Amino acid sequence: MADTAAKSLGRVLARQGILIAFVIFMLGFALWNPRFIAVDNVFGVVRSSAILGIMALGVTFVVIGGNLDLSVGSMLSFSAIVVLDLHENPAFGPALAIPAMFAMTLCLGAINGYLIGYLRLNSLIVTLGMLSAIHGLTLTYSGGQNMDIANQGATWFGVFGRGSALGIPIPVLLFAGLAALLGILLARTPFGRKVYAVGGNGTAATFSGIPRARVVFLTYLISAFCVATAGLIQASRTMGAQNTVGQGMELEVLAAVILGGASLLGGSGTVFKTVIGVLILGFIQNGLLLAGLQFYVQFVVTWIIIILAVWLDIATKRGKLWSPIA
Amino acid sequence: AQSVTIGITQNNVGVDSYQTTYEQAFIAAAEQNPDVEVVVLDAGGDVARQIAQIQDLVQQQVDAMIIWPTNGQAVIPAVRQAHQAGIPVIVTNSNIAEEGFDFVRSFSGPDNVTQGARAAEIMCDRFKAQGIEDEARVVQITGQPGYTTAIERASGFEERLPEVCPNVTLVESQPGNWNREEAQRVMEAFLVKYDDIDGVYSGDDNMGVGALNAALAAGRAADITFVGATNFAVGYDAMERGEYWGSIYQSPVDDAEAALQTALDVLAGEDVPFLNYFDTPKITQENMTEFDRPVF
Amino acid sequence: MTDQKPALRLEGIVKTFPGVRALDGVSFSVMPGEVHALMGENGAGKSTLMKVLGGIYQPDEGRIFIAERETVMRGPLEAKARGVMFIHQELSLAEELSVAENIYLGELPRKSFGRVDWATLYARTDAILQKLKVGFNARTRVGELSIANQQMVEIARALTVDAKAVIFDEPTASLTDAEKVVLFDVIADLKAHGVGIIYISHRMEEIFRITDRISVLRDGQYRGTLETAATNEEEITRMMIGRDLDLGRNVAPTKPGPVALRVEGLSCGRLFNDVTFELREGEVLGFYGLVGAGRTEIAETLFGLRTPSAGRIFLKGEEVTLSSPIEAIARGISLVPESRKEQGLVLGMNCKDNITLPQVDDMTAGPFVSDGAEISIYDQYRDRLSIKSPSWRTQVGNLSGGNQQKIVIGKWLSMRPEVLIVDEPTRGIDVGSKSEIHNLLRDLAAQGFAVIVISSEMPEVLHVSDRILAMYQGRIMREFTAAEVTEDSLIQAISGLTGDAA
Amino acid sequence: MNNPTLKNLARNGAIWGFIALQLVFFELAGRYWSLSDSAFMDLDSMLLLLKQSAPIGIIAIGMTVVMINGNIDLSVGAIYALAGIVMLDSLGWPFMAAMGDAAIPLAWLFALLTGCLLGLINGLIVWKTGVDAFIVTLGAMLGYRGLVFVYNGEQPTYNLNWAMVDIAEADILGLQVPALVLLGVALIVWLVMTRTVHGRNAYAIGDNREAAVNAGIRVGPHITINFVLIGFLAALSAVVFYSGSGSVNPNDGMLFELWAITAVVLGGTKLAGGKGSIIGTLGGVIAIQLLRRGLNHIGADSETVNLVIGTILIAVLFLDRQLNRKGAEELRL
Ligand SMILES: Nc1ncnc2c1ncn2[C@@H]1O[C@H](COP(=O)(O)OP(=O)(O)OP(=O)(O)O)[C@@H](O)[C@H]1O
Ligand SMILES: Nc1ncnc2c1ncn2[C@@H]1O[C@H](COP(=O)(O)OP(=O)(O)OP(=O)(O)O)[C@@H](O)[C@H]1O
Ligand SMILES: [Mg+2]
Ligand SMILES: [Mg+2]
Repeated sequence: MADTAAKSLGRVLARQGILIAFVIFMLGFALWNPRFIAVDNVFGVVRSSAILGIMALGVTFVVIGGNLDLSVGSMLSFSAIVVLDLHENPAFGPALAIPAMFAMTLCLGAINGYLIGYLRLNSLIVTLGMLSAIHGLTLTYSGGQNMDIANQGATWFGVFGRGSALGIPIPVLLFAGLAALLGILLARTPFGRKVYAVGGNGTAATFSGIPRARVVFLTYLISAFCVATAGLIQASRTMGAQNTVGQGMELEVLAAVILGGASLLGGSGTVFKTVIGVLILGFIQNGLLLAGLQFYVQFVVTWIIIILAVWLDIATKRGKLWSPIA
Repeated sequence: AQSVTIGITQNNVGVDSYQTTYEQAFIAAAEQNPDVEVVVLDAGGDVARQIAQIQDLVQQQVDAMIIWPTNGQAVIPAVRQAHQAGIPVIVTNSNIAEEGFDFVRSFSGPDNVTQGARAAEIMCDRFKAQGIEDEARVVQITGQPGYTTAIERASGFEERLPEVCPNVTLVESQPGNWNREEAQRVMEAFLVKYDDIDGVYSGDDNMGVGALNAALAAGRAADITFVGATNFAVGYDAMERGEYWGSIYQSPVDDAEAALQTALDVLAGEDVPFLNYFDTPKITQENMTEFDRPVF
Repeated sequence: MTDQKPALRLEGIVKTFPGVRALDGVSFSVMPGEVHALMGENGAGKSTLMKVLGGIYQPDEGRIFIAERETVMRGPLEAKARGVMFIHQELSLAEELSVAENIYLGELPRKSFGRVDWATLYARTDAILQKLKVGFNARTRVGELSIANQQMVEIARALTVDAKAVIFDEPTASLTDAEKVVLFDVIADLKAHGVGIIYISHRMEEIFRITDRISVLRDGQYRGTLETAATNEEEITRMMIGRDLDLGRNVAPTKPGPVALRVEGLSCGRLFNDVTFELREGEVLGFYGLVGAGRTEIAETLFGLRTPSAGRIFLKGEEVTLSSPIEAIARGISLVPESRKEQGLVLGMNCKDNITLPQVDDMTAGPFVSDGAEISIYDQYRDRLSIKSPSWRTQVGNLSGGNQQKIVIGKWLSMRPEVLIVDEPTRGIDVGSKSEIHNLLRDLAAQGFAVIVISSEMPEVLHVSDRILAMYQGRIMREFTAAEVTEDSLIQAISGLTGDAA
Repeated sequence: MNNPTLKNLARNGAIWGFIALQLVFFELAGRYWSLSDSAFMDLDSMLLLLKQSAPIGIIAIGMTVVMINGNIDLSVGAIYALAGIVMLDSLGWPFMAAMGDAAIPLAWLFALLTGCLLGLINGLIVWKTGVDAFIVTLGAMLGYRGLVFVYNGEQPTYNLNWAMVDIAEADILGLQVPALVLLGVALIVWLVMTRTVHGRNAYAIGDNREAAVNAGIRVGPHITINFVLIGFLAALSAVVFYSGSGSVNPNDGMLFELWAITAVVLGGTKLAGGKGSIIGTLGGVIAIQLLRRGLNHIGADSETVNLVIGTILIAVLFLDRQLNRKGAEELRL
């Protein structure tokens, strides 16, 4: 009896390997520097992870649906620049700038979704192309200039990035809220089930009467929506943006999603695990910074952690540490 | 005069407003002069692409070439090729390494080492005014690792600070990659880590404002002296609000016009000084009214 | 024969996978010049045993002897070097490479600097292909071949080395009769040269036609060996599934109701042409033909997966256009597809989620999926189809083939379709499960479903159908009723030999 | 019968058709819009183009092999930078400095060994742990880049050796050394992929890994060798480039992986593996370089360049898909 209980505990632990790694990691850093788990710092990390995290939520849908989205970084730059520009435009102002920016970003997501979902083009290449094209679009839009809010005192726009409610920073609330919402969408609704089915076996999904193209299309819209939200926070937090704010984030986002245990082949992963993946990356960055290590040590550590985490994950699944490839 | 063609290969247009404004100013200045045609290229921050562009310009046999190096050393052999092809080369904004000086007619741009030094002086003067010059603790947020401008500004600052304020400690440096968001994140960590920060030096105002934002959010901005470089409009505005202390005034328009003029002077056979710095004065809350708000 | 040394002998082989003891102390041997059948239910461990023999898996315990010399085979290449050739159950080919490269995969003849010796390669390959009397040559790209011809390429591998033993794991699953004859000739030839042959198949008529002895596995355990000549289907079946099987002939014909589906002059490019038929409620309509006759394509067209180039479809008298499975499903059509792994199942999802996939939109309480509703559907079809699965949580990929197939069938039955199309419903399925599925199809018709059964196995079509349509090269050659059909006339019809079809 | 052959030709020739189209377009457009009056298509500028294609081109050839294998390598940019650093830094080691110019080949060797070693690490991880190559090399992209910085902080690594520069700038029949290396590598790898057992096995593994395992091909070592190969080629690319430039910035080579992959895909290699050609990749590399150059030639600004390159990438993919369609009879999935 005790034996089976221990076994099933073991199985649960094995499945939550990433969570355990996270806890151990936090404990280690906390022992090293108690400031690490000070409430301020934890909030600080979660807040600064919020942008990456919200993007990762959207990309989780895309990846579970069996595709990639490398365009989120340039899309973030785009949405931040656009919302700031419209904010400064007297015809818009903050109240109109935000919905207009969301609409424009969703259009970009729709292009991704159309090309990949309906035309069935390869997602890696399409989103790579979009990465470049959206960057060009952003530069054209901004004329290469930074966008800044001139009169920061006179706008309520800062609330998304700087405000807080009940003592919790708004970006953290948005991250948590979106994570909960999207988590439920993915885990509990028919749409979520369809995303798993399409990513797990697109052909079988089609044979089961699931509108594969539409599902893929929607995952890209969700991704774009998340990017727009992240862009809003980004713009609001810094009250200004460069054309390159999001550059390189696509791979960080992907790393977080993978670290959370989503398979690049599609069909597996959860929102909760992605959140853990995001937090691990955020706390590594913060912990190493607090430890006074150079930023590049963080690169090396991230490398090792990603590979170990994914390795352990698949090793528990196949029941063997070493791969059976001859 | 006979019409001349001048080629320029820039570092990375669009990465920030400075470089974009530079490009616009350069093209505008060239259009003013009916005898000048320009070929404007952008290396996108990639050395390999810049070297290719230099080679292309050599092949097109432009009359003179202006280079904004992505890497002050790697372009030297390509510059030599231009030199050997008889094309005068002018380096702009950030200089190439000394080995290349033989192949270059002139450098036109700001003196980044001096800028770093001046920033140290601004900071020190402020501490003295506050009477904390013997205990102040400073953190530094540097530009993109590996870029000449970032390196020179940091070294200028780090060398000059102990000379003027020997008892001020520079506790830590981290790069902010010319990126406001990253600078903000770095500053947040600094604020958690150090209870006592009296000054922040940032490699440019863009990052400086990121650091300021972090301090404002933590409610500690009033205790900190923020000094930056390359006064951006955001920095200027923050100074006006009294949140940001000082910076170095550097105009991309001056930068671009100086480069073009230097090239024209060289082509006209004039005697041009090798180091052709344009002035980049200190700007602080105290003297800011003497300067126009930057356009970028 | 008994005084000879066995070509191959296995002793006490044990192999476990996480949670499964796939082989539990299996011992068995094959004599030179013997065709030895290996039989057992789906998941009994046949393929696993053969993979151990072929060096693909390492046994946890047990010993392997080749010509009575103990051998350890660390990899497939080593097995090949010791004279054990393995023809796999699943097609195992690289489509972009040529036939020759595929046949000699892993041991391309070399010249200096690791260069491929093309001349030798093509010469050897052509020699083998000649023996197999196939219509393609060594340089053909494998991707261009039909499934049956690809299977022949797989079989050609058996002839590349001087084998002591050759393993055929369900080689006939997608062969036409003509190719089967060639295969059996090849086997006879190998046998004459003293090669020991292990032959795995679920098809009794083949077993009785070519094998000398039969060994049976059940739940990973060795159950014994029978002389083919001295046994019968019942005995083998009893050994395999541990009980008697009721293999009764077609249940009494049901009373057909009104026309559920009518197809008029349906064509789709070169795939099929001018197909016209009627399907009534309470009727099972069989489609019989050779592989490539176009039956699957008709089913796919009726399911909205292909655009017909001509023709009309009527459901309950109303003309419909079906441009996607969504529409087909909405109109009460269900398709149990040909390939359960590719088309039928999301292997990484659990049993319950797979079964309810087409109707997940209806499985809701408020906006959320209701586990309760789903589990009750799962439970219902688990009982009805006697699906053997530890729980609804089990990933479908971990079930045995037969149970996977039942999940697919359950998935479409739970849609309560008006027209149910099943394509090769029992491919690779053991006798026990097969008869369960046949009974089920008959039951469905009795309940008033209209059922189309597509199959390449004659006994199956004969067993379940009320009427049979014989297809040849995309055309319906002839229609038979259950009463009039004979094996001979059916074979003639699907071979295009019917003088009286027109 | 005629139709498929024609399509096949169109498919394999697509990239070259695209190149021809670009040449004509830029030549004509250049006449009317360009400020420079130099021709776009003359021999010298084409030779230069080949030289300029070398850094990405050499890497893309390695990437083709890895992608035919069904893998991918995202760490090539970092390997490139690290190999460059080792090469330049080693020239300054006391015993090397003492050797004078004789140290140059040794420095090259060190760089190439570095590339092989880093490739080997990737390969062994992929082989032994079974983690997907995309993830392994995504991690390595970060990790190796970290090592680049560890080596010399944020400073560029610098060693301008004029003898080395002269070798890099030497030319034979107008072809400069980088171009020769690119062509040589392309030729050798092409021969390997089409003529040797290793090459044919590479296709088999990418096409159907399980079949390859079952046929007794030692897939793990094979994959590892190809990772070593791409590591070697990334380092070779660094040797060629940094010999002629003498300074490595720690950010160098970023995004190289994406450009290399782009070139490979443009050249017709399937992302899923099993299909692809070295010649096609060479075409892809040239097409991209030509596009950049052409856009500069007609005076397009940097925003347009980004926009156009992105759009063209998607357009080529779309075209390729149209050409590969099976027609109306296809199953709608
Ligand atoms: N790689 C594997 N991992 C886990 N379990 C496996 C694996 N391969 C086989 N099994 C399990 O081992 C058992 C034996 O499978 P095997 O494939 O040998 O059956 P089989 O007799 O060949 O069946 P079939 O008639 O369907 O081909 C099954 O329960 C199967 O689920
Ligand atoms: N002439 C042909 N050339 C190449 N491939 C073919 C040809 N005819 C059929 N095939 C392939 O053979 C396979 C089986 O063919 P198809 O599905 O048309 O036959 P079917 O009548 O449904 O028989 P089954 O259900 O037994 O497969 C398909 O994958 C099809 O693409
Ligand atoms: Mg089997
Ligand atoms: Mg079929």
